[in-house]
Amino acid sequence: MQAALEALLFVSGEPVPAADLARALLAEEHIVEAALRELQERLAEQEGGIQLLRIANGWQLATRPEHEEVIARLGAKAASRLSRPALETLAIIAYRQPITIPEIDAVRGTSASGVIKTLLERRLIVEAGRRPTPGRPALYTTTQDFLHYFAISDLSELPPLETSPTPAPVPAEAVADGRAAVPAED
Amino acid sequence: MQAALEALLFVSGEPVPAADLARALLAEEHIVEAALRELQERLAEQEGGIQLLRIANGWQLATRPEHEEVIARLGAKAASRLSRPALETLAIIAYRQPITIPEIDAVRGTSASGVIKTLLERRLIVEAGRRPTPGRPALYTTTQDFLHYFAISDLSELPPLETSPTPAPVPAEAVADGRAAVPAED
Amino acid sequence: MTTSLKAGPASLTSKPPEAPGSTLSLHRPVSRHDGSPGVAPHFVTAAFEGPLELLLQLIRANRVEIYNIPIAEITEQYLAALERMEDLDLGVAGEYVLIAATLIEIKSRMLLPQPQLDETDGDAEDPRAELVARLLEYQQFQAPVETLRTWEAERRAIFFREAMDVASDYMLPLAQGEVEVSQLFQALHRLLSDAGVDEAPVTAVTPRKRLSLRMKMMEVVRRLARAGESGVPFSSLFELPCARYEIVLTFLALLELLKLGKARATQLEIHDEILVFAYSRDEIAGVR
Repeated sequence: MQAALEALLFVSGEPVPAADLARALLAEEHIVEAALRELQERLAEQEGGIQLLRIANGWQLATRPEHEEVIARLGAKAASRLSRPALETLAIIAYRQPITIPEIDAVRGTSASGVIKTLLERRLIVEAGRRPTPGRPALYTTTQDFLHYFAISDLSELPPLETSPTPAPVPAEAVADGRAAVPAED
Repeated sequence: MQAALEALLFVSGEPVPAADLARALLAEEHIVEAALRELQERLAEQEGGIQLLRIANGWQLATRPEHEEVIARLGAKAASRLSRPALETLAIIAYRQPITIPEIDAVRGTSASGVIKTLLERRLIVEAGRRPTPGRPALYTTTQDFLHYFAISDLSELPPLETSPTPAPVPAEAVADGRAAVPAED
Repeated sequence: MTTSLKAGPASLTSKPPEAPGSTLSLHRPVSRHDGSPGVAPHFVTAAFEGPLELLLQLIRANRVEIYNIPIAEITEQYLAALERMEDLDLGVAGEYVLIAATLIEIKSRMLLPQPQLDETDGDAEDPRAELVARLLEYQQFQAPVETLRTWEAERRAIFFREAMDVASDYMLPLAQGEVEVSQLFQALHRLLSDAGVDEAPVTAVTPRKRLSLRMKMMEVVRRLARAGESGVPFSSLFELPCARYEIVLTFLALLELLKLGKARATQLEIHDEILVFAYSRDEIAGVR
């Protein structure tokens, strides 16, 4: 089964859900999952050219990172890195999706519309409906390509936000402290 | 060296001459050739999913023949999905029909002719007359199968385009014509 | 970016404040504290990422708590950074001026004598509270941004391969009307309505579908062969829920198999389940 899995993953140019692999192998999904994990281990131990990743809700073969340089010399092209504003906007969308541009702008204190265009072009986000409020602003969500771009399997891998997501009311003590500090200012 | 070779061959979809591999590895060609043969043996002994083939003056990784059937079963599913370029082209045709290939290319900034062939084969589009301009380029429209594929009952169910890019939006009559042209399918 | 700065005071008068509620003007001269650690040119770089980013960087550089911003100090440094942006001819966008106005307003409110504490009075709130809340909300995304950046870098070190073209060997047009299909049609109708699909397209979809039909046929033949004498109920050939396309494809595969004599279907009563059998195990190889 491992050999067949390797062959299947080799030919498919995108992450393959375990269910699809199971269907192709006429096997049960949990058996396929186990075989995938074994294959993943075997490839890791072997330290060959490739590894098996759990990515974007599926499984996909990829090269191991230590070969980056050699592959680059063969002429593999990589997309340009995302700018910090783009990453920031993406992070806000990832945690708050679905979200509108005005809502993103409110968090960032600056306009995200140019960045949104880039993210849409790179298919890291998509428009997913509209908010039923005046002006019916477009709602944005992250995509499968987003997961793939960061090589994660699903959104639950994102680190938890440290503070509460809604604009936290300033704790009473902090306000009190703040006022107490006032006389100290110029 | 074997691991790096495997990575290199993994990412390239076509046969790679040993000389190119040697250049990427900053190694001498005869050493690379020897390593290739070792990799070939290792993969053969391992009886995994892939093998290393020497074809057309180059080296290429391929699946081992015993997995053909399983791959075909996976392929059946993959084939039922449209590639991204195909979907893009289809979207352009759906919104701008009837449209010629040069016009599609102008919107996508890349040649659509290969994709057009696929879409024609899958009967998602048909040729519907020719534009009475020099060269008389063929005009394409979407078909009934297109509607079925996307589970919509007619073109008016397509989500409205947000902005109107350079080519003017298709007037209602043109869309109606496009639909009327569909029965021309054999 | 160049770090050479023009000397002499610049003013922000060219960009009037846009905050409608603010009664303060940016004409107010800003004292320059040259060499002040908070206004090093690198904050100008930070400023490109937005006014809140600039503020956060100033707060960090001053090693103060967000909850307890020394507003006068930070305001001064913030305005100085804006001036430098102007000096460098970078232009100062409205959103920066908006935050500047907010800062100045907070500063002035904090300088005013505190009104009598009155619990029914909204004035009891720290003038900085709203800004603090915004900064906190903004700040919580900074750690994830770093995570994403790390992931991006890691991901860029690995490469994937393009899909191989395995979809080339199936073109199996089905001639229409060569098979008696009325009973199977009814079954398909039932199936489609079970799958939550409208019934209209059934007739329209039947002519000439060919994608991966051969593979579907192989799959069906294999299932029939496994079932042997007992046969396979027609409806169980379909794994619901599935795409309409799957249903149609399976259906067409079955039709083709019936036509080729590689399968047979029986039905005792008109509304009974149709049972499908393989004609012979030996036929399996013949499909390809």
